[in-house]
Amino acid sequence: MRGYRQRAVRASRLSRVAEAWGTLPERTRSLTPVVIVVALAVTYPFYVDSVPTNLPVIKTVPPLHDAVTILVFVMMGVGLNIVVGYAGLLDLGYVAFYAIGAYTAGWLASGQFEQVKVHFGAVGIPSSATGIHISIWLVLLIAAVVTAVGGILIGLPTLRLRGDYLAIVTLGFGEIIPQFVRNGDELHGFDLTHGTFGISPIDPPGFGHTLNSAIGLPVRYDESFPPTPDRLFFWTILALILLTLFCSMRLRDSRLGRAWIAIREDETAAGAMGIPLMRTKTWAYAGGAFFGGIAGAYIATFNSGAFPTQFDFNISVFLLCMVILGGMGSLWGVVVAGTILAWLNFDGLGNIGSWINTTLLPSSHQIDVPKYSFGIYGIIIVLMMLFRPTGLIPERRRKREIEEATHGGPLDQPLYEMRGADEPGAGERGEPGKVPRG
Amino acid sequence: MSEPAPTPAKNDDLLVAMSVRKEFGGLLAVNDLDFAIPQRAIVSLIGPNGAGKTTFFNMLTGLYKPTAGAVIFDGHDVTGKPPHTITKAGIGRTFQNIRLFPQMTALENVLVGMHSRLKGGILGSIFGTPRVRREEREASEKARELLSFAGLRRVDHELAESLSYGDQRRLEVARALATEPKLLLLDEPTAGMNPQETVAFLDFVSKLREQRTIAILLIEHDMKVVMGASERVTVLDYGEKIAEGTPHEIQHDERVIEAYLGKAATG
Amino acid sequence: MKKRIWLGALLAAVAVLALVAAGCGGSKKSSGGNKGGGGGGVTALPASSCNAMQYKGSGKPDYLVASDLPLIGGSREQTVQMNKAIAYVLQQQSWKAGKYNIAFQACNDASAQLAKWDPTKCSANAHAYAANSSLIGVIGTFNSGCAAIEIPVLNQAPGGGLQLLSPANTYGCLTEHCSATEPSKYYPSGSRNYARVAPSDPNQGAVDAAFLKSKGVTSVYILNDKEAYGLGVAKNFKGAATAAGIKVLGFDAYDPKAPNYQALFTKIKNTNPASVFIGGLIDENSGQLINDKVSVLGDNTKVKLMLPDGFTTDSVFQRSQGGTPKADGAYFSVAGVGIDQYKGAAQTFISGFKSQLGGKPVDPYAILGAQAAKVLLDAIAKSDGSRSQVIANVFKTHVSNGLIGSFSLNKNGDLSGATGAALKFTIYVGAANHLKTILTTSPQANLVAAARKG
Amino acid sequence: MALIGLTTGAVYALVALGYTLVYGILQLINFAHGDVFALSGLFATTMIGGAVFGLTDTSTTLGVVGGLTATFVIAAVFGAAVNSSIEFVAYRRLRSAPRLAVLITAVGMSFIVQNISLAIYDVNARSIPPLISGHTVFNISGVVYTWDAFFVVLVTAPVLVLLTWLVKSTRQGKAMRATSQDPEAAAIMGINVNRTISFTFALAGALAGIGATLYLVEFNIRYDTGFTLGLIAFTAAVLGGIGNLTGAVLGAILIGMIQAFNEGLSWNAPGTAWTKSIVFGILIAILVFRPEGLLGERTPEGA
Repeated sequence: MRGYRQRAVRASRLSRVAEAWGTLPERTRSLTPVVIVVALAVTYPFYVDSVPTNLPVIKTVPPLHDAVTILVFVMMGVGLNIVVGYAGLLDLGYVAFYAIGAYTAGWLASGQFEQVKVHFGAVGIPSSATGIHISIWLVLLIAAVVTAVGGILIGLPTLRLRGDYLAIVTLGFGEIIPQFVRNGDELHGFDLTHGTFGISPIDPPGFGHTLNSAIGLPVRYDESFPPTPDRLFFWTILALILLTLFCSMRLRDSRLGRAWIAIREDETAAGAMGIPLMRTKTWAYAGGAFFGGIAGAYIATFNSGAFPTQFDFNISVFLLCMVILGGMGSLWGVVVAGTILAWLNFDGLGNIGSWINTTLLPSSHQIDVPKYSFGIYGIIIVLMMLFRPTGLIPERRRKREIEEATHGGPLDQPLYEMRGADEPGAGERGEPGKVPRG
Repeated sequence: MSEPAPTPAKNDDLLVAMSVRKEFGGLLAVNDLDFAIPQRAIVSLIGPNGAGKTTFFNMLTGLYKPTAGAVIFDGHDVTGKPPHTITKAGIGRTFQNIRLFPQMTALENVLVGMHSRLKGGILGSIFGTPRVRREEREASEKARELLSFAGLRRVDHELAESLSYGDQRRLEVARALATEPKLLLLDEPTAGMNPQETVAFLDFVSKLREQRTIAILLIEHDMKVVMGASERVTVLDYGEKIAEGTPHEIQHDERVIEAYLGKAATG
Repeated sequence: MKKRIWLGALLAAVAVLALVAAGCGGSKKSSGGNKGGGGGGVTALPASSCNAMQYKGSGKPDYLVASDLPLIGGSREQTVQMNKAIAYVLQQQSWKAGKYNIAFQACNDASAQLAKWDPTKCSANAHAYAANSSLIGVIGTFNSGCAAIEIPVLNQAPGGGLQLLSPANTYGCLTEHCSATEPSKYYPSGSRNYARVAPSDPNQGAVDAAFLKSKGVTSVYILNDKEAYGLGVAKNFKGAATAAGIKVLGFDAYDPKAPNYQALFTKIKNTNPASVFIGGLIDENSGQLINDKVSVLGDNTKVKLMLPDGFTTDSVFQRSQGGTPKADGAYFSVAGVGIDQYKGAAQTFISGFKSQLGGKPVDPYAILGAQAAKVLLDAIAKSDGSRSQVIANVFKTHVSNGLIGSFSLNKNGDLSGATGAALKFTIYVGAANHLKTILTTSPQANLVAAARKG
Repeated sequence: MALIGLTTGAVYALVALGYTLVYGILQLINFAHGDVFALSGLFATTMIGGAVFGLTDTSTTLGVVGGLTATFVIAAVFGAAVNSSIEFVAYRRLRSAPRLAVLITAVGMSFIVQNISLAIYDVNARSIPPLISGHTVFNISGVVYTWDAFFVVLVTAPVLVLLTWLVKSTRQGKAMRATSQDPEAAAIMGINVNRTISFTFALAGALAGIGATLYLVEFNIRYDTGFTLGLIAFTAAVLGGIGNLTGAVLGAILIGMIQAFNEGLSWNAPGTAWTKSIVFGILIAILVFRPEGLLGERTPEGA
């Protein structure tokens, strides 16, 4: 009885809290969860080590080092969401942007080019060191711009193509760039990429002595011990992600964002409404590439290296999986799904796998779960496409659309119109984008 | 049609198509068509299915490149220009089978139509500069006006696809008007409408005509609509112009009757 | 309304999470560092890369020693044995190095996606090592490419750098002067922190060249996989072969992911070589490569095939293991002597260690792993417990009658003045789908010098 | 060199046809096709190897012929079963979905099939004993052509002829062509569209099975062989004009030649390390500049 009363009291208290919550202004209400999540994230380095390692199934939360990698991948997912989610352009070679970003950092902040000696704002690098050493903060920006330009260069010839052809072409670029990186150690005798060795080490970020003595910012991330450099890397990527999310949100709600979504919805109509298709699509590429470039450069300085094996086609699909699982175009969906998937990839599958092996399976039949990670992502992709194409947290408009579909919406149109136009003869013979059906 | 509109300063036609021709492979869709739309006129294009009306439309709006011939709009050669350039020059359109952006709200649909009239750049949008914010605010206001002008009330935040069929047609026109066209092309706007909706739509068109400085080119099947709304009618068959004149003249043209009676049975 | 419920739910979830986190924070003291299992005095390395900490000595450990090896992929059999061997050495010393109690943690630098060592894992591990103040030395790596990534990170680690001691790396330029930037770029602090108990590839290149020469080979075509190890050993072999008077007809890369190499070998055939040397790994499409070599150039008695230690295992003949029986007749080389030829201390070790393996034969790499562990533990025993002193002591190592014979480590961290198994190589020939020992030999100094020049 | 190119090209052709057939009927790039190829190939190694037929290089000629023929048939049936199951499980439900969704699903299926191969056959490459003699067919001034290479062409050619006949002249073929032109009209005309599509997938899968067995005669296969190979074959299909059977074969042989010449010539060819880049470079160039492919201008024939 007492238990019941207590419960009732608690329930009434809860309902009172809920009531009070309801009276808060809309803006406060919608901002509160964001603030809480951000606060939890910012303080993560302080409590991560106190989380027990024997939780059921997942064992524990990711250690800080993995958390940094996870966030970098989430950032790439958010970048890809601009291309695939907003503009509806299927990019199967996003890893190319990642590679360009990473190698830009490699070129501009390491001893790779031993022929020259350029120093600009790099911290803790002896002035006698050969190579180009530019401040990582600047390198992040340069990498973003270089990658965006790369995105434009890749986009210009290819964005005229129909959706599935575009997917294939991006896939092609995604395959060529790693091979270029792998073989780029003897381009007419010039060592651009250092081949399979990769570029390593890459300078660490830091703020230098001036800022250190002025406001106590760390001189060099990898020298701050304790607390571990991972904390600094973690807070930095957190800041970068928040910035990315902010930009992505602003872009979505801008004139350009509307144009992207219009193109995704109906390319022909978008063109007829005065949207320059090529230019707008190219901006989507550039925007996605921009953030991919930052992420690539950041993980390069974090890992202190850029290696050709990092840029597998698998990574492109992995990122695509984040966007699909989260819901194409849905920013928060991509963040949540990205965090889950990246955690699975770097940590979770291993932990879950060992849990399965120790508790469910006999020692004679152990499964190496992480080995099948991409099979698992494949299953996620297919299941989502079959049963929940709008993703876990659908974009507002997409969610409405699904509800409509169950009642038989007035428009029996596909989610996306992949062809340039479906009117008779829209892409006539000989024009790019149209291939005779056979 | 009550008040006589002030006569435009320019006397020459708003749009002139000269010997426009379109071939698909071996198929001749539009054969050396000459066509003109006077300033502020309502002109109709009719003809049996497959006569080349929509093809002609698509050439005017840049969706197709003409095989030969030229299109002069408002004194500029727009032949073969991409759609967005033509839209910016002042031709707005609707589609035969409604092509709204289904998962955008009504308001957003109209805002997309304003794209070429807005200036907000990437950086301005990200940083939310006062100029961009003001522009966005004004654009939304104007979009709301357009919606209510088109007779769409309290649907600003409805998804386009959840609107009724008639409202979708209206929204498409509102979206086209948002491009600030001098010439509005309506491709079978009353197709699929019930009689009441058709009547309402005709009222809307005449209101449009009264309140805006705009010419209208109409493709229609419904003879009642054509005869009621337009000042001049052009009849196409097999890609060729077979007749042109006032609605009354057309109604009595033998070739037109033959073309319709001969083929109308199938389509 | 619906939105509010959602937000409420989210809020509740967040609150619960925070409570859990806080609660766990509170319980930390009572559970007393549950991260490591056995430990207490030291902080364990993250579980994402490393197995549970092992410590079976008395009291609490003072310091931690880690191993960094690829525990996924083709070399797993060997690396698992190496970890067992290290733990066995610690067990024999009662988990002590001098007065210090030492715990051990085995870390993995391979990923499932690559099925071999993964650069990102190497980098992540190295940073984790550097940041862990309990860690006083690392035994690893297995692959030279991985070492190239870890050395510079550990070189700048707090406390004057962290010792990396490899039982298996053979890439010469990690330690020896190769160019203006190699090896200096691996040591940004300017002082050394890397040593190895395996002979470097110039030695193997010299042995292979001398062996081919003795077989009457006059010309060779060299292929490599472009990786640190494969390219390195191929270059070393090239230098040694030239010095030995074998004509090098070509030096080419092959793509381990290519579907076939028929065209490549047709091109090679036009140079009419007496032999082919391949710097690569068994995991890198070796079956197809060797098949195509045989089908285009003829069998391995006609055009000799010389394969370095990246291929030297019986799997190279198994179709189901990615190999091919056509490797019969090829020559294989590997550092060390056959397991049955170890003498003295090693013999004792092998018979003792066998019991840990449940009947499996002892792999020569386990002996190298144990030797590395002994060298590192001795260095720790003589130190004051600081990382820099451990490094200094490693470079002063002089072992007499150790597991791999007698040897010192020179200022580069390489074996020097070695006698016994340390600098010996074994040459095998493929016969009836097995490796058959045909020769145990030592490298000739002049050829080693030539091999270094590439 | 040209002969090596021809052999490689012949195998590519069998895979490329699978892409073209499916693309022709659904306008879908079936990413999983390459992986079906790899899985069928691995399955064929089980057939040929110890467990089932136990063929070795010392088997009798009769044994080899019988065993190989049986393997061809079984691998073809296996490939057909896998490929049409994929269609049934995944693509069929998405018949009315946007093409982007189907394409993404295809990528997902590709990974699933690849991981099935991985689960069964692990990471190592597999091969079969040299069943077909490596002796010389002819030797013209040093240019050698061996039986095993010739065998590949010898099997591919009749398969191609048979396929062309099947698509052009049989009832089922006509149904395929009709469906590819206009599924709705085909349905109205009484064609069972679903069955026709299943049939097409089965046909494509059978080609992959045969191709994979042939591939084994010369090369080895591992779980991820299909991905790159599939892309190369797809390039071939695009090069020839996707949807065009003759074009696919021509494109495949051309790609085979380009590859062989790039890797085999001693003059300034970039070499084996760049092959993939060259193939994808061609793919991109074609899609950008001439998306209808080499034979695209002609009225598309076949499925």
